Amino acid sequence: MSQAATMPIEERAPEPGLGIYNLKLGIWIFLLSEVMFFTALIGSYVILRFAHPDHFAAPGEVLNVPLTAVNTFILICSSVTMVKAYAAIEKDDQKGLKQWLLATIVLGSTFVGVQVYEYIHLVNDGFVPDAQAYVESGLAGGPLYSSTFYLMTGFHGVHVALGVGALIFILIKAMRGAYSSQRLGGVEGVGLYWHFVDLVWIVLFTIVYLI
Amino acid sequence: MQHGESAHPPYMMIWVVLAVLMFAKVGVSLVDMGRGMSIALLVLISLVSAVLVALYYMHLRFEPKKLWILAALPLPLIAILILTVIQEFR
Amino acid sequence: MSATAAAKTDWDQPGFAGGEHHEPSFIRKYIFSTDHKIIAIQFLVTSLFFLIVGGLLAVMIRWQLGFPGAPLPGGDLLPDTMAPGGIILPEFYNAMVTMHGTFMIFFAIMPLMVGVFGNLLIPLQIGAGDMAFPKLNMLSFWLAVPAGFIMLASFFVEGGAAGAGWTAYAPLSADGEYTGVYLGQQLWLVSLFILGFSSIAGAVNYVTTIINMRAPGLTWFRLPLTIWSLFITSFLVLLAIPILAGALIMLLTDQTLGTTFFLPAGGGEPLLWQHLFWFFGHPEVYILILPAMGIVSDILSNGARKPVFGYHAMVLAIIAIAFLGWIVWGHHMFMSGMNPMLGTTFMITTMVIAVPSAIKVFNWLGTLWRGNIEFHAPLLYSVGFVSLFIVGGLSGIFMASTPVDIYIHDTYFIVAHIHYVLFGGSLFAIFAGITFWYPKMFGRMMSSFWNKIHFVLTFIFYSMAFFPMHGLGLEGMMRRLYDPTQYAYLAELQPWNQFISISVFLLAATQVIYFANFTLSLWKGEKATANPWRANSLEWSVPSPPPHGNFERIPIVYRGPYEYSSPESDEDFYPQFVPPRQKTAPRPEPQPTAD
Amino acid sequence: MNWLLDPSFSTFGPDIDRLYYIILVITGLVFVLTEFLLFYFLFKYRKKEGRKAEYSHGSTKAEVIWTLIPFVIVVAIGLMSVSVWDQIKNPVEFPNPDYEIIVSARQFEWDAIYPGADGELGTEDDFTVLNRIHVPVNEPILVHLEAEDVIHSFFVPDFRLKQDAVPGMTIPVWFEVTEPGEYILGCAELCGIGHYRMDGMIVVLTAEEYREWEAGQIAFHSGERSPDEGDVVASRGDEEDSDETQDTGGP
Ligand code: HEA
Ligand code: HEA
Ligand code: CUA
Ligand SMILES: [Cu+2]
Repeated sequence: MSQAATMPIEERAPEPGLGIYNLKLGIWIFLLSEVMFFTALIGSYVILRFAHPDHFAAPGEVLNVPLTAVNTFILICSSVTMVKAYAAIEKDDQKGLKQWLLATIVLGSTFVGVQVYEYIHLVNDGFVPDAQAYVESGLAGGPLYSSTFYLMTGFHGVHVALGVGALIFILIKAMRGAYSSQRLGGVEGVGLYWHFVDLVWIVLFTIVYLI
Repeated sequence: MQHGESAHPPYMMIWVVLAVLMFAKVGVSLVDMGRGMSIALLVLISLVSAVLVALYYMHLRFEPKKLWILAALPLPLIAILILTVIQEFR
Repeated sequence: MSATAAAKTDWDQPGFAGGEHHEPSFIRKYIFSTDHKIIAIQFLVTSLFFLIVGGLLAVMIRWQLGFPGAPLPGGDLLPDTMAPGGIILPEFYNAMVTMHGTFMIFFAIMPLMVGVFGNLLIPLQIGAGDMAFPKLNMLSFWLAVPAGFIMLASFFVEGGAAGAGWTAYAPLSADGEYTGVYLGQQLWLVSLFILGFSSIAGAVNYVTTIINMRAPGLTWFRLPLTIWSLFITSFLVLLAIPILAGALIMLLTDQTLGTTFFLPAGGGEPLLWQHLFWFFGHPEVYILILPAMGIVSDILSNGARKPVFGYHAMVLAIIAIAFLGWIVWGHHMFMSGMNPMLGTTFMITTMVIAVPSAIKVFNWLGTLWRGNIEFHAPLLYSVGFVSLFIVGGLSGIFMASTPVDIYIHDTYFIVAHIHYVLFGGSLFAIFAGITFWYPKMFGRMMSSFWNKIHFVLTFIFYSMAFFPMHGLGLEGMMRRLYDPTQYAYLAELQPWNQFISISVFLLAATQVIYFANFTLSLWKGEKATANPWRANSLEWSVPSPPPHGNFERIPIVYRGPYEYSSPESDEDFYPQFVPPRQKTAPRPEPQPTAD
Repeated sequence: MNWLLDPSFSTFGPDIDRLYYIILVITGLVFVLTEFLLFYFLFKYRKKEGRKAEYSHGSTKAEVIWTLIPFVIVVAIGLMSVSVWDQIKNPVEFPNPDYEIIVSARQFEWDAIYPGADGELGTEDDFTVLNRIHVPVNEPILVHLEAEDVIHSFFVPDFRLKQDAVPGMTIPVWFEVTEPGEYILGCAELCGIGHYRMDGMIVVLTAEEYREWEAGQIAFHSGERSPDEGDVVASRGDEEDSDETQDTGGP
């Protein structure tokens, strides 16, 4: 292989693909499958809600809209801090990268924390996934309400939590100086994922809490 | 808004827009304007926000058009799945 | 923009063609290997194992159907919860049918297609040193293994394995109360969920690799059809599997958390499961057939020593099948209580999907036409594929016609269709592919003589076993029947069931030939040269088996993969990597290509 | 192995059979043509020393031909199917039935629920018969198909009739039988361990016999008459019936 490694770059240039380096392209492709995953969950919700409007309560009747609005704002902020981290490393600003990453991690964790807090309250109110228990709780709507709610927000929450984990990993690498304006695949990749999760939440917040 | 960002999309600006849109949605859900109208508005605002995130934060605007095609692949499938299955319950 | 971005970033990430290569330890080399060729072999071994498991289950199914109530030979080895005294219990029969379908589809054919051929051929045929993400590739394999063993383990948990069919229709699958199977069904769901991750990881890799890592000169329309079909298949995997994953989760929470997505008692919709399952399920069956079609196209062209007829039409047909595959899922639900107007729509789309398949079939015929056909074993298997796929495809037309499907839905006519497209189709192509690329994998040839014997016997016994199933279906024999003699009008057909069962036993025995040939050739097989089939694509430019990193130097591609019998070449083949004669420079610049 | 169908005994049965035969002929021809060409080419163009295969990359004309012809054929099959399908499955096109019953499936039994004396379903005096569905001949029958637990499938091979029974749904099904007799009813959707023995019987009577039977049942269910051997009463979990419906084949 040594021979290949010393070959002039022109000779090794592959057939032009999309003009996007592997990692970034891979993340995009992975995100396509994520879109379909959320399609299954959100699509089922839309369909079930359409079929059984009586199972769902008016906005604010059961769910805490103001709290979640704040939480949504937090997630939107985390998107901007993420993109700032990327902008920083593009300019080789190591310190900026670390600071913005840290900010993103803090915001992301806060989001998850608030969601856990919300869950605890909801469960205490009797808003539980178990159909039998839901009916007994006497809350508005029907069991499809709670089950679709936990399904969608739960899997979104898991995605945020995984994203926080990935960000921590990137931050550790960043502290070791792994990134530069020439090597920023990791930062960009996590960023894409993070913004995607944010994007999903924008949709979820609307259809779960506001409609 | 920020200096030294001339080469970049206006990240902070988008952030402000997203936040405003979000609070607008909460507002819409509070105002009584008929269910159909309110749903239409809410969906529209969310779509605008989502597209903004994709275009600027995910840099889709600055990517080759082929990536746009790739990224759009699931969209018809989403429409097909939901619009078809909903026919069951009309 | 794109050009500079490529120049700036292509090399800033690991995993670009070649990557770093040092001599790895045994464990890194053979167990936690990131080499795509090793991973392909790992997939091959595991999925052949699951093929045998699925096959054994099929044999037991056939025993029960041919000789209902008779003790299974050796059946007393099974625990009393399955077959007391060797007599198969109805609940165990249901579990066997479910697990047979599941193992065959998810753990045998699918990994054989995308796991084995995808991994082996994509880097080799596009001239790359490895996959774009070798570690992800390793992860993909090591997720499939636990998934398989969880599935296998479910046989031995309390209540036994899942028994709701491979389609797991809710509510039967949604509440253990209906089947007595709780944990088994949950393990089924968990296992498939994990397998989904594995498949998606693989697909991300394949798509990225094919888009970004093609050798210079290898433009889109110089790709072998195998690569095209794997490329399109990867998109199907990418977009279909997540739908299944979502549905599996909902079913799992119905089972465990008391939700009621699919349970009408709590407002759920049983038909929603079917829609989600088949929205995944129909693309899934094309995941199982498209790579087969690609492989067969390559091998037919090689055997006929003639370019593939209508290459562009073949590519378009693959894309058309993949696209149409998304709008036909309702043809599995004609009798489900689905809105009858939807039924009509789905019938028309299903009919239309026969058209791209027709294009494929006629182009295969066109490829053979005026060829100079060399009957090597892979060609025979491929011809077997074509002839049996036609039968399976044509039976699809009966079922696609909604009124006819009223009668034959959920009968053995469907079972016949399944096996014509999946065994006659996919599995024959797999036999062809394994035989064809065996030298590239292991550096030795399989015995051609025994391959031919195996082909002939398999073809005969296969037809004896599965062709009569059409007739059983037309007599009204339902699927998933533990004991058909319960119905008087089916009891009369018992001789046919016995005939089928005996044919199946012969068919299964025949597979031992292949198994033995496969195993013995590892040591005894004739040493393979770099290009034993005198073929054109890039994998034949490197030694068999190729070294770690595949290519000494990244090859340059000068022409399409099917230049057999080209007037420009003295021989009857003209490999993609051989520079044109008229040029004098030993390594000319790659032709600039508009992409 | 027989590609011909057994005779059918419902009004729409012959329509399905006709479609089946049309498709059989078309696919049969395609089958013979393609398989013949395949084996002919294999034979004709088998390897001969010194001969080179023709160097041809295809022909656009041929592609167009073999895209268009199958397209026309399959769409034609599709269009022919539509009217038959609508006639059988589209509630808008159902004939006006004089007889309505509910058939409710549950794990491994069929309950046939009759309107009773008042002729109205869903009232107090409805009576239920287990696993035997009695209907008059030459009359459109409307069945409201229901399921209590899991999905079953109402399958009468001799009528060419099949419809899944889905819990939570009531699916309208109609049929009209052309000859009196006893016809096997099967369950065609995997529904648990007893799926294989979830059989029943459609008993088709002449108009007169049917009236008699109905009157007898009404009398019996209102307690005016004691049971005789012809009565099969639905009692949940009842399983002794399976032998009874066995020995009676088709008509
Ligand atoms: C590899 C797998 C594979 C493939 C390729 C196909 C291909 C097709 N399938 Fe199949 N199918 C399955 C696997 C597959 N299927 C499985 C596993 C099931 C059962 C699932 C279950 O319930 O468990 C199933 C079930 C199934 C059903 C549901 C039946 C039922 O449950 O009632 C239907 C109904 O329309 C159907 C139709 C078709 C059609 C129209 C095609 C077409 O794509 C076929 C097209 C090909 C041809 C038509 C032949 C070649 C063409 C010519 C020679 C040209 C000339 C032809 C004409 C002019 C007609 N399939
Ligand atoms: C790819 C898919 C596949 C394959 C290959 C097979 C293969 C076989 N199938 Fe299966 N089958 C399905 C997919 C498949 N099946 C599906 C999806 C269903 C529906 C399930 C459901 O209803 O839920 C089904 C259902 C099904 C039924 C209906 C059961 C019922 O409804 O009650 C029957 C009955 O006869 C049957 C029989 C067989 C037989 C006899 C084989 C034989 O061909 C098996 C012979 C094969 C072997 C014995 C394998 C051994 C192989 C080797 C030894 C080779 C080893 C080589 C090396 C190691 C190099 N199958
Ligand atoms: Cu009821 Cu099968
Ligand atoms: Cu299908």
